[in-house]
Amino acid sequence: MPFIPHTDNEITQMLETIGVDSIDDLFDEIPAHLRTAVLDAIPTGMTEMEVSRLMQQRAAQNSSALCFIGAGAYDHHIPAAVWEITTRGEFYSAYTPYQAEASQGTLQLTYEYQSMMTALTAMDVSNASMYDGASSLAEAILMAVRANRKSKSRKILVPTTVNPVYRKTAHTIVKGQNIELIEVPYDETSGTATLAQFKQQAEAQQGGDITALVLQQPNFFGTLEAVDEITDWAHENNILVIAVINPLTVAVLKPPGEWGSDEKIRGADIACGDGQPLGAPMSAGGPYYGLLCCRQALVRQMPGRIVGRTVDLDGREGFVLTLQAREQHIRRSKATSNICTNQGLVVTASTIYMSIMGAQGLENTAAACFANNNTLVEKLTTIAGIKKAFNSRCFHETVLQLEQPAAAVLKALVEKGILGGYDLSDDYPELGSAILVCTTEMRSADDIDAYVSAMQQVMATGLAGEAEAVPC
Amino acid sequence: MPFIPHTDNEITQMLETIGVDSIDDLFDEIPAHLRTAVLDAIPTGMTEMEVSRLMQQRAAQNSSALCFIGAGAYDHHIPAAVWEITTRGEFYSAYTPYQAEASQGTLQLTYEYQSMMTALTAMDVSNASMYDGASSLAEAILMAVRANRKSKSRKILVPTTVNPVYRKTAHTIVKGQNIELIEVPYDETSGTATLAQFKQQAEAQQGGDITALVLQQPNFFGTLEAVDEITDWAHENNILVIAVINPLTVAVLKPPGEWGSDEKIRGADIACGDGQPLGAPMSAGGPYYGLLCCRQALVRQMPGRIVGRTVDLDGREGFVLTLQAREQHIRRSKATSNICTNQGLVVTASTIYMSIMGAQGLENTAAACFANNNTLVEKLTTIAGIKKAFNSRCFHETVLQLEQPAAAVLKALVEKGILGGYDLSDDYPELGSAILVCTTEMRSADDIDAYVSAMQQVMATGLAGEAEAVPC
Amino acid sequence: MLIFEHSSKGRTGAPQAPREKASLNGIDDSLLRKTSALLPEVSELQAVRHYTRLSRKNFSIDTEFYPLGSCTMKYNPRACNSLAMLPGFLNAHPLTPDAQNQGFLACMHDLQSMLCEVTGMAAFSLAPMAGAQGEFAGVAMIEAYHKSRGDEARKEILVPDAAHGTNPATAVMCGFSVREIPTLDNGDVDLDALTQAVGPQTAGLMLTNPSTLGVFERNIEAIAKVVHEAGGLLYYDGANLNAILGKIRPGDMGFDVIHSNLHKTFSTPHGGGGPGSGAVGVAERLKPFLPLPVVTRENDRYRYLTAKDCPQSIGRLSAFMGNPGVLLRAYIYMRFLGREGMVRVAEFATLNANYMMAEAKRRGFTLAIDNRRASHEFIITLKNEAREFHVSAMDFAKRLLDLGYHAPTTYFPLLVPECLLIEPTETEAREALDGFMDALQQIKQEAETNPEILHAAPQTLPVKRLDEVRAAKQLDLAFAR
Amino acid sequence: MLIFEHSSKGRTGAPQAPREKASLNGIDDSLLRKTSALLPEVSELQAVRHYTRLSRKNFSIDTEFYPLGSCTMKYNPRACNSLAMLPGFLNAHPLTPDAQNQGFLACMHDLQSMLCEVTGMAAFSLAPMAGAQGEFAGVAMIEAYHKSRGDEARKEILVPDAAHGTNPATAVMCGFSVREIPTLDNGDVDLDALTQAVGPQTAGLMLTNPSTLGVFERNIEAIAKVVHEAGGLLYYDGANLNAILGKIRPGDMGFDVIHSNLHKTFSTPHGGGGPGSGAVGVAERLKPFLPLPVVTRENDRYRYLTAKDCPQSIGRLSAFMGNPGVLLRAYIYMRFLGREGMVRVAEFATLNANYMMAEAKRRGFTLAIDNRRASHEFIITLKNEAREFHVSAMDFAKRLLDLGYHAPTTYFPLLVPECLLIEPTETEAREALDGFMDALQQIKQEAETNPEILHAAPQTLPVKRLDEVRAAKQLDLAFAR
Ligand SMILES: Cc1ncc(COP(=O)(O)O)c(C=O)c1O
Ligand SMILES: Cc1ncc(COP(=O)(O)O)c(C=O)c1O
Repeated sequence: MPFIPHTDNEITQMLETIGVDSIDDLFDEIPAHLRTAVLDAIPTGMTEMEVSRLMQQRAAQNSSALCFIGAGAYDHHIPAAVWEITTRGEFYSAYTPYQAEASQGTLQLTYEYQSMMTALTAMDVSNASMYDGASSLAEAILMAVRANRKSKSRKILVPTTVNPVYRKTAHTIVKGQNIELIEVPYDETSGTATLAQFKQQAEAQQGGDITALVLQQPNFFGTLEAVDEITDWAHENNILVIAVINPLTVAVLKPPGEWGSDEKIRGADIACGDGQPLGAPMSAGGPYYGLLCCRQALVRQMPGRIVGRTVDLDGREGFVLTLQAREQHIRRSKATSNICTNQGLVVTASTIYMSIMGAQGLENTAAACFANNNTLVEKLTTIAGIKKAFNSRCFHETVLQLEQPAAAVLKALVEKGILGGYDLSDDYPELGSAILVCTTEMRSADDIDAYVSAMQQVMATGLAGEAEAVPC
Repeated sequence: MPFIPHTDNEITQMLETIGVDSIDDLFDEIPAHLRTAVLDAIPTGMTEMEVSRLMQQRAAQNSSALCFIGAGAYDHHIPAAVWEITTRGEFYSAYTPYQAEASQGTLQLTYEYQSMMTALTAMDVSNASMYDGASSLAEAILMAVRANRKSKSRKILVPTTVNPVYRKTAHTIVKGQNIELIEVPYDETSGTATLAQFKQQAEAQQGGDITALVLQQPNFFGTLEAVDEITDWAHENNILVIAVINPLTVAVLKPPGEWGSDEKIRGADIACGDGQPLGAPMSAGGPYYGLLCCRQALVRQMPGRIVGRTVDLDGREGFVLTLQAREQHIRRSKATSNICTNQGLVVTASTIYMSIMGAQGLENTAAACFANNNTLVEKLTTIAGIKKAFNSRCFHETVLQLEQPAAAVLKALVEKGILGGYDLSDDYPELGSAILVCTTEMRSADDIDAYVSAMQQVMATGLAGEAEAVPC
Repeated sequence: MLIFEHSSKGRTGAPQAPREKASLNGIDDSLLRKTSALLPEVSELQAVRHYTRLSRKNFSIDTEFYPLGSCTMKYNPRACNSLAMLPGFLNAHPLTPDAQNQGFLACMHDLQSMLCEVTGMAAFSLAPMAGAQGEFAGVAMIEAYHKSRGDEARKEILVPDAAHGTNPATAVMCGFSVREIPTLDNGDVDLDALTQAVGPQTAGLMLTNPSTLGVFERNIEAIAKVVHEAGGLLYYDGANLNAILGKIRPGDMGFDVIHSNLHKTFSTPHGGGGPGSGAVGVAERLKPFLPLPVVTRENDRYRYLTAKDCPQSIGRLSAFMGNPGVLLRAYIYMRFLGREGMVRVAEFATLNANYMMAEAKRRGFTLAIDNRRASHEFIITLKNEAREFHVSAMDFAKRLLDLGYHAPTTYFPLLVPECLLIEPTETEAREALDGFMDALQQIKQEAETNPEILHAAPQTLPVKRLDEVRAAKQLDLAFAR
Repeated sequence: MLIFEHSSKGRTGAPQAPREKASLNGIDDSLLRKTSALLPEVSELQAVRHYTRLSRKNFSIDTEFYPLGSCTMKYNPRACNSLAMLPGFLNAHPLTPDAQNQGFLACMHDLQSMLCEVTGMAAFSLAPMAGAQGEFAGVAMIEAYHKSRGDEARKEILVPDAAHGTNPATAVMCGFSVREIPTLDNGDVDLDALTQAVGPQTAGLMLTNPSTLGVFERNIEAIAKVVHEAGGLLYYDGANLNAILGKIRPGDMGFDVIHSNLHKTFSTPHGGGGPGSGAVGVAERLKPFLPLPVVTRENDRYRYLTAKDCPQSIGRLSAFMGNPGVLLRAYIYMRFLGREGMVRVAEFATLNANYMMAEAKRRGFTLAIDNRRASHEFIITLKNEAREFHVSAMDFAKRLLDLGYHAPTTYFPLLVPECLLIEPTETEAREALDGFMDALQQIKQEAETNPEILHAAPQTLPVKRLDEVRAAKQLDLAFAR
């Protein structure tokens, strides 16, 4: 019996102790006519040898094409030490550290994570993680609505330069609470959300009362938002600023805690984003984790777990879950969120990752991503029929407009072993045939050349007729 | 600097403490004219990202054909838990357990290994491992020569059914000590070493004084030796018996400690073999480990480390390296062997493997190997031009004689994704075109059918002309 | 010592990053960071040593028996880890075209089907990233369902008082108000109270069965009838699915929507707090509302359903596919079990719990609910010990740690005073159960003779009892440089 | 508790083996086993828990500073492990045809070349599975060389008295007799004694440089001259190669044959005792005698050389290719380092050792050899402390364990009384070195004021000091059922 240690002898003795004749007797409170018969659609059990073979075959069916897609998940190098330590039984198979004395490993590590995350973002407080970047944006919005007591409108300005799935996810999660997400269009030349557009949308609202705005840096197009002036304007107008960041790029970009020029009210109020670039493999979409930081004043509005440093009976340093009165297991229907299980193990990996990389390692990595994207984009835009959609400097992904249909081009590239980018036509039809192309430090000069030469071949072939032929 | 933590500041301070100006000064006792200039042939250093990519490419160049080769290394299932625990830092990066109190993990595990190995072999004592099966045979021979004080000849009877590389390795290692390995031919019908042949070879020696004989079960051809009658004869003639075993098959075959029929002097005197089938991946040849067991009386002739159970100052159970006076670090030129470093980590894996499998698991695995080989051989021998070389029952490998040249057949099979077996023509030219074909529990019914159908196609094609075309 | 305290200025974990920092020319200076983030500056060895040592300060399934009620701390097979981490899965970008992602999608599709079969639901979405998000999705679907029928007055969700905190919190997140339904002494829901509570305002009832009290809700059919007749829907909190796997299916009990904590029943690791998965299943009528993504199979190929395919979907809950690494582990585990293994999970989890309950009684402990079968867990109440010897459930818990056992869940469910909620799971051998009961009995004796031992516990762990009040008052949430 | 003591009759680690036992029909009954082997009968969880817990009773590089002289306990990069375990390598059968094994063979060929370059030898064989087997191969080649020239009278191998035990043991295994050469107080070989010892009976001299005394043999050129002029060959025991990597090459010093413990210098894990690798390198004249297998490159393809290619080879030392998994790890490590990294290894290993030596002196310890540079290790002698306070090097070692440091090598080399041979390696940060020196100083103070603390150490480990005499007298080498 897989994973069940009982011998016949033991079963008999245990049943005797209980005072029943058979295991089935233990289920006699269940109405007999409801009992499950056979689970036909479930195959019969397998040995580990058989399961291993099955999974190896399945894994081999997945493509190993060179990845130039980003759009929220990034192919970075992860030191081998990170997951070898993370999957040690003591981290891997532990529960939430409710019994603090028996969980100092996880608790201290989480405290270190919080320390690293606040250092990276220049924010005051970090929690111990949310599910992912998209849902952490939703929680950030809920948090802003709770925190901004002076604002009554529950209106949030969200530029369309924010990752479209983040906006969709936020909508799913906050819509039940009467919160309105108001789109702010981007500037077509720069591919950024301008202050003018923000002002215009704010003024369009009756009363002009806006609870918060969202600003993603680098934004979904890879371009850089004017975070300082928008933050200043927001704070002048009692609008909380929610920063959506990539925690790797923030190693070289101005951290959200320093956005804005006014010394007194400087910084975003809440920062969120996806922790994936810091040590989580792409893994078909997860598990990643949502980072969530805020100013000290907002800490009691924070959802999720938070670890604090304290002392034990002997005065020795130790760590505990703290401010639990915010959470569902204490506050129930009045909690800051329903979140319970978070993404602890990925945070473990991420903390080890940040320790090994250090600030210098993160900076070099981020800069390499930037340099590689410049190289790729320069080379690709020499090909006839390809141009940059915007005139701004991009970080490590760039929108390219193609004179051939994007879907067909990407399909042709896949056949040459290149995942060429993310097709923007569904989310941004106004851009025409456009793709978002990403490079990380993992793409070598050879990889970039391979892409360029594949693209040259593809663009030299007329693909217009094939546009229809690519449903999925 | 890879793996070197020193900052410039620290270097300066440390040099100051030492009282020198530069690191180079620390090498001033080395004659200047001998100092190495540049290491031109060594490439420049790589980041982990670069090394990872290189190694992934190299690993991908290796074939993933279905393996039907055995001949001393076997493709068995290894539970994932085995190497995940084995590579925990505490096992992986520990040294030899000379400081017993700080090494109870490795020491207790090794004691458990010794206990499992003696249980499997029915021998009294096991050491903590030798390098591999072949070198453990060499050490077993040296040990037998030391132990059999009544024999002066230093002559060892070794049937040619013993793995040829084992015989070659033993020769390399023992030849410096004036020991003679005398070949005993095998019976051409049964593919086994018969008692008659042993007797004949013994009698052919002047004085008939034989120090020991070697007997492999199952032998290199996969057939089963008449271990009882040969052991009895040996003991009647003051010949020590060295068993070479496969520790997996011994889960179902009579263990060497029970060879022979005479109750009083029953059992092989020394048992050796390769531990690979018990949890070591094939890994292009290693690391595996050599198992080495003996009767109690021979323990002081044992080479290598041995762990004993004892007590600490409080009377609590604990484990230490014992009988160290046999070893080179104490006895130096009079040691039982020069061995120092052994194959500890593989023994760790093997111990965990045996614990998880239990006797039942090993028996089921061994029996599945046997059944699979029967199935494969039955099917292959229905193909015209293929027959069994011997009339005996084989365990999990079988010698097949082909009417096409073996090398060409194997090459043609590889092109169809099948590693079809081991070519015997170099080692046993008298068998003509012959291959040794192995199945483990890993070869499914589909795999076997894939082999059979590939072989049908190959045998249907005339390959005779290609025999020359396959140098490697 | 914190990792920061191993730092030395300028030290790096080379060779883990590009050696040189490429130029950032072209980015406006005002957008750049001025000073490096104050992260640790340590060598790789220092990091490895620090975190290896830290890990050893944790209890875990791999090192201790962990009978934590409601959490299903069963063995996490190592193969589920290593196979889910095969490069083909790890290196898959979430936006890989479906055609290049068939191996992964096939696993997800199979997983959806198996979950449907074992829960008796019509369709599953694997999107939710933990139980609480599964609840969110479920309640949001209930809301969407009523709205789609123009039934907009249903603004209330019913929750039994024994429910997990996520249930009421979720209902509120979805815009509902919450009404609590009392539980009877025998552990069943108060059916009369329920009948009185339902009405045209009722959107649905959230229920765990077996409940968090460790007993099976015997009136489940009557409950379903009451709620359905009032026009409400039935939500199944699948945290306790382990107890009934293959024995009775939530769909057959009348539930309209369920979530399953795959990190409990299907043995994906808890990872010190997560990640989890709260896959949601629905009966036919709720199918159109399932959260995305969902994997479908067409002509032997797999693909993600999109918003175009499912216009009524409640939408997305995450940027991509929930927690695929968790889903893969659950899938692998389910393939290990197979249909026959599923049933055995429930059987032996239940056998272990009932055995321990019988032993607890025999050893003089008071059960929260007596004379009932335990599900896969049961509750001891220490209210007598608390009154007589001034020791609390917390004291028992801390003392257990000293004796090498993780503590059971304490102070949950809230309605049982000084409770220990004990869930052994099916993967523990009898020796572990006996050892734990011996420890509990020893502590009971200590409580009677020398309660100080309990108050002072733990003594053998890296720290003694920690000052939680100070932690909350003198907030220290990040290392200050 | 032994794993056997967790056993329960009939318990298995299913699903790790075929469910049923196939029939063994056809095998003669007399050849079959009668009763099952008494192996543990435990569940997978029990095994995982038992061995996870056991592992935590070890000191290791990953958890403690491990300044074990002569052993080079440096950081074992985790990537060397994970990359060597890629399926393409793990699943390769050793008898895979060369054409299907090109990825692996390419690594081995590169490794041979890099070892040649860094040691200054003409050719390398990776066959030996540890240092001692490398020595065996080397001395066997010396024997074969003399024999090939008809020079059969050379029956003696010279070994300095400071040599490792494997040196004399190896010489004897190869059929030689051993003559010891004394060492001077300054650590150099007694050149006069050597000159007198050599003669027509001299097959060769085995030497470590830097020696096990932690100093560089300054007269190496003179020594080489003496031995070579007498017709002998020079063997380099590469255990201390770490100290001179990229700084001076054994080939340039005049050595004819060397082994390199890849598990020391090239950072493959010690694994609690092994596996290792003792790759052997030779000067041109010994090339024909190299042990097999050796990998060669022809027309951009790699293949194993066979006995047909190398008729004078001393032969095989193992069934297959030595320890490929170890070789791969060493190869990966060397690619990490590259040519510039190699030099730094020696530089920082030497810096660390000299720093500690200076600190030791400053803190009042007696050095075995004063006024010399330390190589990558150095020796403290505690003979004064032993005489004055009746504490031994062993006592210091055990007390260090209590303070969280692995002990240095004790009682080796044999000629220094009460010695601690301390080798920090280049991968340790200064804090670790200082922490260790502080601990040593504390122990010295304890020895002066309260030597009982030392005699009673260790106190904080899983066991106290163990009775080795009893272990050797009342032999208990296997669990008796
Ligand atoms: C009964 C019950 N419901 C819901 C949950 C919440 O699940 P999750 O932690 O996965 O969000 C839990 C988790 O402990 C639970 O026990
Ligand atoms: C100086 C010296 N020579 C030889 C050896 C033997 O090497 P191995 O243990 O790899 O056989 C050692 C190992 O400790 C050593 O230190």
